[in-house]
Amino acid sequence: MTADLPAGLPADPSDELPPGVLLSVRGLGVGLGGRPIVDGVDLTVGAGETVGLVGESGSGKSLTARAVAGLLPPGLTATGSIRLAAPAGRPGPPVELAGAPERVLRKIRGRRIGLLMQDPFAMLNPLLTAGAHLAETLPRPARGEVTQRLAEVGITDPDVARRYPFQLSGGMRQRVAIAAALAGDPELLIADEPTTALDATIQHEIMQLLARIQAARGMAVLLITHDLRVAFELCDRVQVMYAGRVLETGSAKALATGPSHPYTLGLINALPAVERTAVRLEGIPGSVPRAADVAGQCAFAERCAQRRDDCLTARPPLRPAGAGRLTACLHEVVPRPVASAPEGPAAAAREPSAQPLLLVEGLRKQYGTAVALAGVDLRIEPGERLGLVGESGSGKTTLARCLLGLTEPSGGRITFQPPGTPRHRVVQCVFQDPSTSLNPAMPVGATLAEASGRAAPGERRPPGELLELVGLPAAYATLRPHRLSGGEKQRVAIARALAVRPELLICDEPTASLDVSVQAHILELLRTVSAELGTALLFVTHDLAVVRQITDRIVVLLHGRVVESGPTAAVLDSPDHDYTRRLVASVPPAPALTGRDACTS
Amino acid sequence: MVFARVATRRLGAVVVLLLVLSVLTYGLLALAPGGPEQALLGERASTPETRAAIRLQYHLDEPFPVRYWYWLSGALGGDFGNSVYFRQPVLSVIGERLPVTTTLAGFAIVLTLAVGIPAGLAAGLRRGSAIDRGVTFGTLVSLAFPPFGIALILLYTFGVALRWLPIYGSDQVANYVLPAIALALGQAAVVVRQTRAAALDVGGQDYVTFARARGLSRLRVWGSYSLRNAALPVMTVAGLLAAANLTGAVFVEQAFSLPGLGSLLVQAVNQKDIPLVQALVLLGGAVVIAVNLLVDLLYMVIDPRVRHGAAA
Amino acid sequence: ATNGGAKSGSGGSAASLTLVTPSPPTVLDIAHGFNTPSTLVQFAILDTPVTLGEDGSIKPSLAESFTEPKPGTYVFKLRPGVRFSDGTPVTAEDVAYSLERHLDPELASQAASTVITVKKVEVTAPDQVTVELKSPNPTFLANAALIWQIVPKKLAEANPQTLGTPEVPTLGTGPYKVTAFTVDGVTLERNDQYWGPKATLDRVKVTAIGEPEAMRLAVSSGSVDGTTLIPPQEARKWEGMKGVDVRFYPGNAIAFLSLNVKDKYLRDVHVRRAIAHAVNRTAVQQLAVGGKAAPARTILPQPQLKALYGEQYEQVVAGLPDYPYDLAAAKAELAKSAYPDGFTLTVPYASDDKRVDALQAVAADLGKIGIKVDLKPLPPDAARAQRMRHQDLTMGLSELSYGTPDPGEVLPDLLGEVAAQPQGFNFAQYTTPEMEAKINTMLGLTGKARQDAVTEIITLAAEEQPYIPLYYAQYGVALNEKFVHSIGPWTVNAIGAIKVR
Amino acid sequence: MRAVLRKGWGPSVAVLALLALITLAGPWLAPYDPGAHDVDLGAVGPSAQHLLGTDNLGRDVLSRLLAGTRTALIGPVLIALGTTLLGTTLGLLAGYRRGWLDAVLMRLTDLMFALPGLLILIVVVGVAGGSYATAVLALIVLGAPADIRVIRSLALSQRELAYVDAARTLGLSGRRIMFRHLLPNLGPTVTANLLLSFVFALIALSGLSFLGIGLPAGTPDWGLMIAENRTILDLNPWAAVAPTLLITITAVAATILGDRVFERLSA
Ligand SMILES: Nc1ncnc2c1ncn2[C@@H]1O[C@H](COP(=O)(O)OP(=O)(O)OP(=O)(O)O)[C@@H](O)[C@H]1O
Ligand SMILES: Nc1ncnc2c1ncn2[C@@H]1O[C@H](COP(=O)(O)OP(=O)(O)OP(=O)(O)O)[C@@H](O)[C@H]1O
Ligand SMILES: [Mg+2]
Ligand SMILES: [Mg+2]
Repeated sequence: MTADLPAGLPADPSDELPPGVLLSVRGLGVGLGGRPIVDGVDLTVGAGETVGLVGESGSGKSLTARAVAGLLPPGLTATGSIRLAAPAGRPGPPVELAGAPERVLRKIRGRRIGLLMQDPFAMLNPLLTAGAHLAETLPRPARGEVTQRLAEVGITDPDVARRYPFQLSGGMRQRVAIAAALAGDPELLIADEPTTALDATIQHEIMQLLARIQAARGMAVLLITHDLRVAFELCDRVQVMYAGRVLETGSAKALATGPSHPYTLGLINALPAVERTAVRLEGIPGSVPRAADVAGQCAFAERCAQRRDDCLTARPPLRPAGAGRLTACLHEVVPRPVASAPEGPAAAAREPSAQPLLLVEGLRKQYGTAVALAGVDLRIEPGERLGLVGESGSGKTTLARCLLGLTEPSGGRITFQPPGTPRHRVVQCVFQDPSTSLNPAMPVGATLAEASGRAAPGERRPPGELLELVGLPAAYATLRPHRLSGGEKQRVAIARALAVRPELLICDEPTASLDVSVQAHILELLRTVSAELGTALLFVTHDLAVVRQITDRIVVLLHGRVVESGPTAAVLDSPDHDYTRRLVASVPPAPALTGRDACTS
Repeated sequence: MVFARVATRRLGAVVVLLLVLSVLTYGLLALAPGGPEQALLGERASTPETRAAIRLQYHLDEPFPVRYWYWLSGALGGDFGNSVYFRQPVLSVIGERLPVTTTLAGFAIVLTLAVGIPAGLAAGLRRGSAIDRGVTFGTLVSLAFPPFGIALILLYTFGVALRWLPIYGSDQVANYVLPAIALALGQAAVVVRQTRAAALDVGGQDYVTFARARGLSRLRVWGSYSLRNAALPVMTVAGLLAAANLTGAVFVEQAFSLPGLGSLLVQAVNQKDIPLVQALVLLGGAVVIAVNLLVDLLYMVIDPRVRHGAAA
Repeated sequence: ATNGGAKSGSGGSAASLTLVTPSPPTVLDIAHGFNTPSTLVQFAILDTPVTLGEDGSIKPSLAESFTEPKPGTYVFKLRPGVRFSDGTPVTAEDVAYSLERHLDPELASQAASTVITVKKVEVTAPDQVTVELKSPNPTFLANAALIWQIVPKKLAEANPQTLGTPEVPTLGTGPYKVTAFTVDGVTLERNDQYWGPKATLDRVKVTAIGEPEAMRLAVSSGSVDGTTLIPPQEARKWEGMKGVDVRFYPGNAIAFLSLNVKDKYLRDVHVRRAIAHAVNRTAVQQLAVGGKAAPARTILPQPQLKALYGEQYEQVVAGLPDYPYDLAAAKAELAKSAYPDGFTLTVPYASDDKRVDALQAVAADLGKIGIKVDLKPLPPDAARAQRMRHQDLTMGLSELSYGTPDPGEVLPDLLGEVAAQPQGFNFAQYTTPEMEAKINTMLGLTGKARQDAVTEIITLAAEEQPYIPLYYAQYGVALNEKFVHSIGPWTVNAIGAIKVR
Repeated sequence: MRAVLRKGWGPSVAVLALLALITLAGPWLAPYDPGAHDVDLGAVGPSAQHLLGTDNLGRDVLSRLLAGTRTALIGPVLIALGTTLLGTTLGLLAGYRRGWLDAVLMRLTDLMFALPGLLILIVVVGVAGGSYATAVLALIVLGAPADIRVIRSLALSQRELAYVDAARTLGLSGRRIMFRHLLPNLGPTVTANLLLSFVFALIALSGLSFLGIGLPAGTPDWGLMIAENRTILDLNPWAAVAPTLLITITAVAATILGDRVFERLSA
């Protein structure tokens, strides 16, 4: 809609902002004691426009957003220019926010620029009711409007205003936070990953809510996300950040179909799609460098398949690449459309055999009066890859922990084949959070050696071999976990689980907190090792796109009960149960690259 | 009524605790060498008849459980016995000295909080600044300085050299200024450390950033966000300190010759004045419990999570 | 006086005095408050039938006169018209009961042992009380001057254990009466009912400051008017204070080292003599009482020596065997003993004993001649109880003070057979039939015969050295120059001896 | 001051190392026999012979300080070690194993927390013979509950982390998980506790000496020196001031070191 804005042009020396522009950031730098973290970011947001800011973890999205709101964490300093147009109806010169005194900023915050943060669990004051959060933010004359404001974010129960944050679900909290952020009727709402901590279906609802409010109020939104699919679905324009700088910007549609920077292309290629199963999931090799380390070159050069010599000699400027588009790549991008695997017999479900590897009958688990598992039946054949999906709290983790022997079930039966083998040689697990799944006090090698010591005597493998199995150099054995990236930690966790050569590997959302490109690597790794070693997989996730890539069969869990199960493709393409249908509908479509012609030269 | 329920639920535990405490103290005192005989006889020669009469009167020859039972049945009826040394009902001996201790404790805790909380907040909110470093160093030293040393220094400086304040007595407000300062100095350091940590913790919380992002006034962000949330851990510490003061600030009372419960205890222990020590220890236990209960109730007032957790 | 307000001086009326004591008065009845701060107050409010004159002689007081019709029987004629401070008249029953009560074991009077020889106390006429002793006792009258405090019979009978506490205020016939008794101290006011010359001070307050230094500062800054109980160890610091008159007078006391003659090592007289040679008395008295003392060579207090021998007492003392500080002589003595190479001695002491510095000096000197002394701290009550039970007695530093000028108390106390039993003061456990006989004979003698008997006893004691005499302590009084006093060794009522200048 | 706080590390380690050295070598460093007295000399201020003067008995203050380092530090070190050992072991067991042991320990610490600590200390040590060993034992018992609580709550939260689940999934024994997996991760807290207990004990013991409870008279010990020598502040203030300063400096150094170790290890 607003793609004709002069987005991202070199800094405008005049005081006036072009008409229609609400926020203009030029050459924004954020540094920590002289070391740049964000380096020369330009950003323009038009009135009523939705701009997406995407990029891998650590690329500087949040710091950019907080610099705009004047809320950088202590110790960090911002340079450059951040200008906000004069309030509508009162023409005048724009307000410079960079370096503005707290007094000025406080007037702007809430009333002209709202900020919504990632974690709804931490964003609200635990000691204040939902209503109090709203009331204290509402301008004086509107103090009584709490009920209306809550209704605007879809909370119709007036009782919610009297509840405390700990009495609300994550989705409710985020709604209250949105209402509070909007209480001052800001012209620009900065939403920093507002749904990352929420369930898939809730994520979808909140995003839809934001889109609705944005449309209704004609408010501008700066949406920060690492989920490209969300950005492409909801935003007018998308800006890709990497190592503290902007690599590409353009309309959402154009970027989705024809990226003009290899990094964007890489991200798109790494995205799993719920509609199809990729033959190979391709992540970008390597990891995001620190802004300071790549100051005089293309920040992406190290990881770029199309790198040429000139990429390393100077920092490529943002150059126009078609209508309203800019790219920081000196070269033309060669897209490689992703091949879809044929829905062939390879992925077809195995026939139920007489000797399943795992048989679960009527498994129940109660915590006090709360029922986590209400009688679950499950079977896994040797070498089978089973997906377990369901919303948060549906009992997925509880089931996994019962299988692992970490939780004592309240009832039901779990049988492994062959009987008599110690449980730890049959089943192992990769846990969700890579940051805690390795003992921080132990070198990686020691962790692996300890695990390998638990294998059957003939099958013990040295740490170096295990590391190579998961694609890490053997030299990593001497490192402590804090030196590894999230993806690397998760690889070590996989190596640890495989060290005892289990028959069944349980993966409890192993990629939920990883970037797409890292996720692609891990999923690919799991696919290969399970195929090579013949290990069965129980893959727990709430991400249907992921489950499509890696499993043969899925089981849908709701409130501790299996509500649907069947071959993955069949269930996802034509879900039976109402809940499964809602789940499928909440996944944004993956972008479909249109091929070479999408790339303008 | 949530409060009432919590309070009554505690009562049972309190009774058990005090009973255990009384058995332990009584046993310790009864089994230890020495005894009240010497205190009763003074440091003088005595006749065997007198000693026999005393042993009979104080049941000194009866087995420990019997003696304890005499004490307990008296105590349950509100009679904690007579102080051996003072020849008065224990309760009136304590009652006379209680105002001294409560005045000192009240004074000290007010000073402690009035100095400790602002200093801790100032340090915590400006981490690494000159103020922070100064305050942190100050707390280190005052924590490390032996408490009786502080008392003597204050006594010399303000009582003798400058003559600003009286150096003995217990019946004027001015008598409590120096002791309260001596007591508060070390305690304020504890509060500062706790407040600083709480302020650091709270300052980094998303909800404070979110509050600022909504353009809330500085006062509101400070008051209802930083201060209120930081208050919770600080309250616990303040409660512990208040309890310690109320059970007798031994060193300060000794140094300033204040006739409070702390110096009374030291004296009673030295005289092996069993009924008095017993009552003082139980009073101490009761005070600690009461203060803890008060802190918990305050927690419930301030923190809805605790309030509703308790109601569930 | 103000109670230590920042303003100095006792302000307002000059006829008001604030005295400070190192510990607070506890019970204003000698039966249960036989300790210095309490007796300080008791003597100001409670009268005795007889009292001590300035030279230590017995003088009538509440009794108009007294006679000793036969040895061991005393008849006291009471002064007519004496009233308690509440106006009730004093009866002979009150007077008799006031002595008799100390004989009752139920009362567990701390003064009981001083009246152990009393057989019966009778009212023999409306104004006459007769006391009959089991046997003649030259110290009876002097003790009566201290402990026979007249209290109302009815009150004392009803409250045997609590008389004189803040709960049950006592009533007396003395020059002052109590108007307040709280944790802050005792407040006295002039008793207008007093039969004798009216007290010159309107009000006296007695309050306690536990820290010796704080006590000194309070006196020197004028927050209080003075003390009659200068802590001996701090004596040095009290002199030279501006506006404060500090004086020391010889106490009727003796400090000594007791050596338990039943002890494995100390039973050897050469060991005891060696120790006597190794003790540096100057150092000990310096450390124990800040040098405010005279060196002692015998176990009798100086005022008693003076009372007994008159001015020639110094010659008597000079004639006693002496053990000057001389480590070589000490070593030589030890060489004669069964333990020429020395031994180890464990010496218990009360952890609050202020004389521990002196003990340390003794220990260090003994170390030099090969006697290793292990000082073992005990909780104060345990230490005292243990010592009175004569348990684990080895070597100990004691200071005994007496109220009477007659040696008839000290000698049986230290060398008598009865006192060698538990609860007696014979910490050396030194008792022989010979000594016992000498003491008993001496008690019945008078005049020159008595002098000679005493000389014999103290000579024997000096040869045997069960006790190593150390020093005669002097007691210090500090008073603001607004006041004058005449406190001396025989002063019973110290408060009464203080007047406005 | 700035340097002490920012770095803190260097000076603190230096101070403590020096003290440790003196503890070991004190008797050889002392210019005089710490017990040798000279009453005729008495208490005099600093001079060339006696750098910190002498006390009432004419003993050399410097020598007594040096010799006293051992007494002054060994008690607190023992208490710190004892408290930390007891607190860490029980805290780990309670936090990891839960169950009845946890329940019993928690009730017990509840009880201990409801005790007026200083009061109990005075009663126990004052009554039970007043020996130094009693004081050390009493302080260990009184100090342990706080450590138990801290370690238990940390163990509880560590126990929820995936690496512990992974270890359990590997079928490792509880003991191995507690001591090889949990304990190293509690390192910063355990070290900080150790130093904190040391400071607490240092000050508590000197307080007891001040009240005349604990060591026999004449033992060279900092706390006792303060108590004994406060009567000669007018003659030789250093006799009391120097040990006070030493206690303060030691406590400050240990506190700073504790803070720094915690920061560094937990970073
Ligand atoms: N307070 C801070 N002090 C120092 N460095 C910081 C601070 N906050 C963030 N950083 C660093 O700045 C870089 C960018 O952080 P930022 O939070 O902006 O990334 P992001 O793009 O929002 O990532 P994510 O998707 O993980 O939220 C990261 O490398 C981070 O380590
Ligand atoms: N230790 C526990 N104590 C009490 N309730 C628990 C416990 N663990 C899980 N529950 C409850 O059991 C239910 C199932 O939880 P579970 O963790 O298995 O869900 P999940 O499907 O893994 O959810 P998520 O997607 O959020 O990980 C939830 O309602 C949860 O609150
Ligand atoms: Mg972020
Ligand atoms: Mg889960």
